[in-house]
Amino acid sequence: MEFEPKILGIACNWCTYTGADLAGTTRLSYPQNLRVVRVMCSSRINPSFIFRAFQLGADGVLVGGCHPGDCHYNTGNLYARRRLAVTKKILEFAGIEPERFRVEWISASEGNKFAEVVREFTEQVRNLGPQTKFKIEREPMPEKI
Amino acid sequence: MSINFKHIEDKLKTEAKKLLEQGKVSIVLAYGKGYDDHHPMPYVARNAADVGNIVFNEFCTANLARYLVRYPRGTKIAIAVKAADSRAVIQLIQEDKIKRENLVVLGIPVSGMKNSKTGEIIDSKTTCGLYNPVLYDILLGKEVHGKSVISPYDVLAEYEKMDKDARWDFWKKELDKCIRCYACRKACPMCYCDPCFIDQNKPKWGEKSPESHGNLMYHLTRFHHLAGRCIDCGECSRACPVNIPLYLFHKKVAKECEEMFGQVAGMKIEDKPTLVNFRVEDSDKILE
Amino acid sequence: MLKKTAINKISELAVQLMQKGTLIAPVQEAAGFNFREISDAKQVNLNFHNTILSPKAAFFPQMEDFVQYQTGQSIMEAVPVELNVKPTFLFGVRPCDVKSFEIMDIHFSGTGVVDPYWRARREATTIFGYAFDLDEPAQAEEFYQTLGIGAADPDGSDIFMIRKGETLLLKGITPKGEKLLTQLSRLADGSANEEEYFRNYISRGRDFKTRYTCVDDKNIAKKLEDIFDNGDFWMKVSDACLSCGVCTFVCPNCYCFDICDETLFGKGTRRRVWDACMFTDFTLEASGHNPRAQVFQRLRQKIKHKYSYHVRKYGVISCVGCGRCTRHCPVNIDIFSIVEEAMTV
Amino acid sequence: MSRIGVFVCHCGLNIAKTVRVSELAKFASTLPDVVVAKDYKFMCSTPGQEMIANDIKKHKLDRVIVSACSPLMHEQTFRKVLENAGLNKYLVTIVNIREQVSWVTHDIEEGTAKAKAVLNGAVYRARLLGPLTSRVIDVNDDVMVVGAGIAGIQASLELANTGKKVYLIEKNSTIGGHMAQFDKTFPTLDCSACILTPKMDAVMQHKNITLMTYCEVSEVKGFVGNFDVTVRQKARYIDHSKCNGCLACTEKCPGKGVSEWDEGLVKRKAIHIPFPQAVPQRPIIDRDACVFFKKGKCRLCEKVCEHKAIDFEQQDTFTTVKVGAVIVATGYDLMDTQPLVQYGYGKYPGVYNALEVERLFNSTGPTGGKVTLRDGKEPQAIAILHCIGSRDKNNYEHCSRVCCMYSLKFSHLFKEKTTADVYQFYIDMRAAGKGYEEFYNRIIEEDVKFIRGKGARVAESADEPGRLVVEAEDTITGKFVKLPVDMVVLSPAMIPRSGSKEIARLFNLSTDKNGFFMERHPKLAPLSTMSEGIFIAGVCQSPKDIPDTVAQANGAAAEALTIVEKDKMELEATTAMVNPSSCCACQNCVRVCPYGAPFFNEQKGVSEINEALCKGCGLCASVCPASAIIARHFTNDQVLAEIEGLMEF
Repeated sequence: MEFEPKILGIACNWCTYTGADLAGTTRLSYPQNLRVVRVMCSSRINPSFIFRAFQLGADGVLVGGCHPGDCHYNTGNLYARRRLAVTKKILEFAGIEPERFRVEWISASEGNKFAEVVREFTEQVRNLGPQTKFKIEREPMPEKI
Repeated sequence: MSINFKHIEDKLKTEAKKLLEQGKVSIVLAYGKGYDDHHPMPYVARNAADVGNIVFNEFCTANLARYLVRYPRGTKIAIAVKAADSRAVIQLIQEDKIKRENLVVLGIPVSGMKNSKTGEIIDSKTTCGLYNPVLYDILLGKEVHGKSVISPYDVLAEYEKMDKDARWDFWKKELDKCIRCYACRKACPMCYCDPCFIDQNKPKWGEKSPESHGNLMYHLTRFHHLAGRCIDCGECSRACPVNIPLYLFHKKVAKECEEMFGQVAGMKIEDKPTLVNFRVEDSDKILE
Repeated sequence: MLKKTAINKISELAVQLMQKGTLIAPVQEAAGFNFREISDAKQVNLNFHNTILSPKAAFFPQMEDFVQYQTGQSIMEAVPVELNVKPTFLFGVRPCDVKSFEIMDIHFSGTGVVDPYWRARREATTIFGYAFDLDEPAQAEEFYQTLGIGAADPDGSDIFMIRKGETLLLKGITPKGEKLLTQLSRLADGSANEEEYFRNYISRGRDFKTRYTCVDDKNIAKKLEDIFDNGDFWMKVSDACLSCGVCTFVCPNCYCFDICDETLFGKGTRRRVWDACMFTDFTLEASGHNPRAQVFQRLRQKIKHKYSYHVRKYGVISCVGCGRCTRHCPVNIDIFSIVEEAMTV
Repeated sequence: MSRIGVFVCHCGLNIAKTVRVSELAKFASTLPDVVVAKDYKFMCSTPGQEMIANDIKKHKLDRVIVSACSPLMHEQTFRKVLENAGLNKYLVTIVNIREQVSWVTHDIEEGTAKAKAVLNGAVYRARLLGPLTSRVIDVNDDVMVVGAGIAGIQASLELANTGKKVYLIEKNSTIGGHMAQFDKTFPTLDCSACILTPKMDAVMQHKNITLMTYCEVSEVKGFVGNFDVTVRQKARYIDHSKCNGCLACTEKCPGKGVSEWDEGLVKRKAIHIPFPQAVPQRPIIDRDACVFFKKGKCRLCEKVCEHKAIDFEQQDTFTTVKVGAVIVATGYDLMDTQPLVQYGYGKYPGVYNALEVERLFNSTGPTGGKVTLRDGKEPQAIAILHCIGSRDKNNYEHCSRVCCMYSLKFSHLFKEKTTADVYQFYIDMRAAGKGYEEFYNRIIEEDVKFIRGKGARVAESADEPGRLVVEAEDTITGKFVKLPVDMVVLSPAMIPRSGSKEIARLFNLSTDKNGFFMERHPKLAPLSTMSEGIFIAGVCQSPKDIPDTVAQANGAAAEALTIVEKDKMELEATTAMVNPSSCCACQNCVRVCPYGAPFFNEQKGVSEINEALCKGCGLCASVCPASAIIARHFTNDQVLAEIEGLMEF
């Protein structure tokens, strides 16, 4: 069976999440590997969410926010950009393929872009294969449970 | 380039005495005698009589900036700083943990310090490699001329060119050694959170037991928290009882921050810490 | 009965022990020596002064899983983690560390409450004590002699080992040790000369000087109690303390632990992990109150626990003078210097 | 241990077509803490809502998960259901299995699997949710209007007439704005001054309006219902409490400044009122033009002023005004066309911009209403160039909307006042407004020549020195046109008023790429902004004509009224708070918050958050190294749990 990556999406409420809804409303199909967490702003994303997501078995993490300058909270995504850039460098130096982590600015009207990004990113992560470095291997539980 | 440690010690004593006698400061953070000459300790002089206990030699490596946040806000403090230590002071001022006007900074230009545990010379391999303090009110001794031959980031080349799988193997092996004694964060002048995020139960950011994944979570997040703030004094690595080369990761993050944001931690009082700052013209390229 | 082997043949002895059970012995690592479970006999290395971490982990590992459970169901189900202890050989333990096991026994099985994990491991383990090299001066951090422990004390070991040049002499001290020695075919018999050397070595060890002269431990306990409220003193001695956990984690006698639940996807493990009284949250109460919020309170607690409360309660100092805490303290705090200073207050 | 009810919606076939809904409900019932799981055709229908309400009671549910369409669609609906059933409304979790699952796949296997994964995430998160309480605050019932052009005037009057107290802030020394500069207004050609000045006067007279001219907003604190706005009164060097407006001073003044009012076409006195009908009728001294300020002596005005109103020592003063809502109506500027060197503005005296031409037509203008060139001659041929800098990807992409119509108005007025030939160079003629197409048709009849083609260049005529040549491609004939004229009128792009960036910063408004203020929603909330309690009206939002501006002003007034009409108001509960025992006093939160909600309490040595200011973005929580900040409803443990749930299957 072909490897089906698990991809975590973290999307801001006002742009990317709405854009993802638009992709649905316009019936654009894209791979079902993405599971989205909705946060109010991309700046809400704590870098540790991303480290943790990889530990919990994510093969890729996609963060979506408003375009710089269009943030619902004015400047949130400008902070996010810096913080997530550092997160990416840390992942890379720790030995995680940087291609597994992606930040995209997708506005509420860019349903098309959302679908396109998900397709492309899913393919990219699929080609990288399973992410095993950070992943916590679940210990087998005793029979009784 | 020889440093006259005795001379520095004498000047340190003289200045400390003056400051305490004139009531300009209530404490002087300096170094004192340890259980032998090779193991001096951080020392707090509270009155002129204490000053006699101050020592300074090549083993006085501890970054005293770590202690600044221990005293109530507004305490007048004199602190002896070497190059990297002064950057920590600047960074703490930037972060408003201490106020410039409450400090008398006694700068010590120095090179060739030695690790009291191993006797190894400390250079830009494990620290920022500066000789002269960036910030001081009184300079004890003469500025050291010249520059370290190697840049503080040279040591990274070997790891940067490693294959990513090899790099992961390297870090996994290193971080697996961690026993979670938290000496790194306690020795770090910039790690002043108490409780630290990893001590939190709600949320629980990572496993508390010293296993690979909890260790990874603790260290990676700590690297992120110190991004743009680490002043490369190397204290975390020297404090580590199991020799994890934490300085490598910190240097790497510092290097990337410098390249992306054009700002070096702890160099200018008026800077804003890079990760709680932004420029509209930051490029999206940094995310690639 | 004295046995012997060449130092360079230790791996052969190791192989034999590994066939009988688990071997824990010093191995050289980047940071220095540590006791590790041996997977490759060649790792065993006796060219060490002492290890970074104490050998207490052999009986009291940093992590000990108790139960596994699943959350979220109407009844939380849990099953205990079975303790699977094989015969274990703890090889190359310095006399002061051997002594520490005895002190730790008080807590884990001597007070009426028995810790089954500690006891099971303790009973399954044969201890190979290993005398310090008397020709090499004691390190500045060490003060075991101060606490009445000789550099070549065989007490508490099942088998005691002394190095004579390139030869390792082994002697059974307990019946368990004696019996084991007879089963180790790789060992040669020691000569009468060597028997003599062995006996002399032990008595020489009693006079082997560490940094401090002997003190009266009863007085320490009393004195420390008297100066509990001397804030200036405790503040001063803790000025340098970073409040990290290095000293307690390397200490052979620190036994404090925390209980952690590590849950993932609803399935979890309840485990015991080492804790340190130097951590801020060690005494943090659920209400938010922390009776030892300040560094000096925690350092005072640590010192008084070892040298005062423990003496009052169990009649023995909870310290064997191995010097690890001093050696590994990031800021060179020396615990016994503080005790000495306290005596002059 | 919580008791969760899971309700899976079919949404007809919208969901059920690509997600096996009953299987999903069955799967849900196996998840931790789930005590009931059901599927139903339309969960948002009345029976669907009743089913949830009944199950809340029957199964003593304390969490509800609705697996249906996007939360942006029906979250509020289901929050109501919970509220009516006696549960805190924040205990509902919506799982988006329509927009983000069923509608984006054709494969029922894939759809069902993903729906399970996301539902599991919701269960993990729901278990950690807690009830939240909305906060109720007192509301100040005054309103501030910033900018006293026609939008600001209209909004102020409407509000004042309802009995609300209004503070009207104007940067210039008179109110009226650009509209006061116009001579006629399209398409009715009624006199601008005739319709505006009565309103300006009404503002002056209104007992509920506090007019603050020559003032700028310097600081905004507070939040909806309770703004503290600090206003800087710029020094006028005249004590208006003493001045009776006799204007004797202006007669004697030797200082000469450039008349902003007349778009720099003429000079005016240093001590001046901008134009005869200015409101208030009180002069100010232009410091840069005043002989005394420049040379240290003169003080002629002081000598003639019988009321001793001149005060050369006057300083800027600051007052803080408390209001419940703010309307921003800061208007526009014309783009500076000088950098567009191809049009020769500023180089050739015959090139004018639209506002200059407005003044030429006006009887109070520099020429007394006569259309003459700078050298006093009457033009024989006039070209009006549309879309200068606007509809232009190299400058401003937007259409300035009013230029077509005012250009037609200009044509008419040129025809009325001169004998010149009038040419219109246009890209498209946009006449979408009441009576606009009719106006266009009327102008066509008036012998105005229309050339469809954007003016490409204005150059000096080689044949007739002193005349200009307009070059363009006539896109109808496809021919290149070179037209000799005497006067060129540029219709430059309308851009936000200078200083709007600062206004955006002060009031926390977002701006679009051209700097116009962003509305909360382009269609459904065109007058509100992302900053609660701040409304926008007029051209500061985007170019528009007077009728639209007035309509917006009325709308904004009504919006502001909905806030200040109430004594109390409810604030969103999803704000952030600081757990003081974890706060490490790094003050990162204080540094990053776009709204200034966190502040540092020196006494306690910890940060605190003014929740009334908090918008709930969560930025502070993510920059808090000690995890001391709790972003309610998006707490670290809730998000982490959701991630864990999403990654399990």
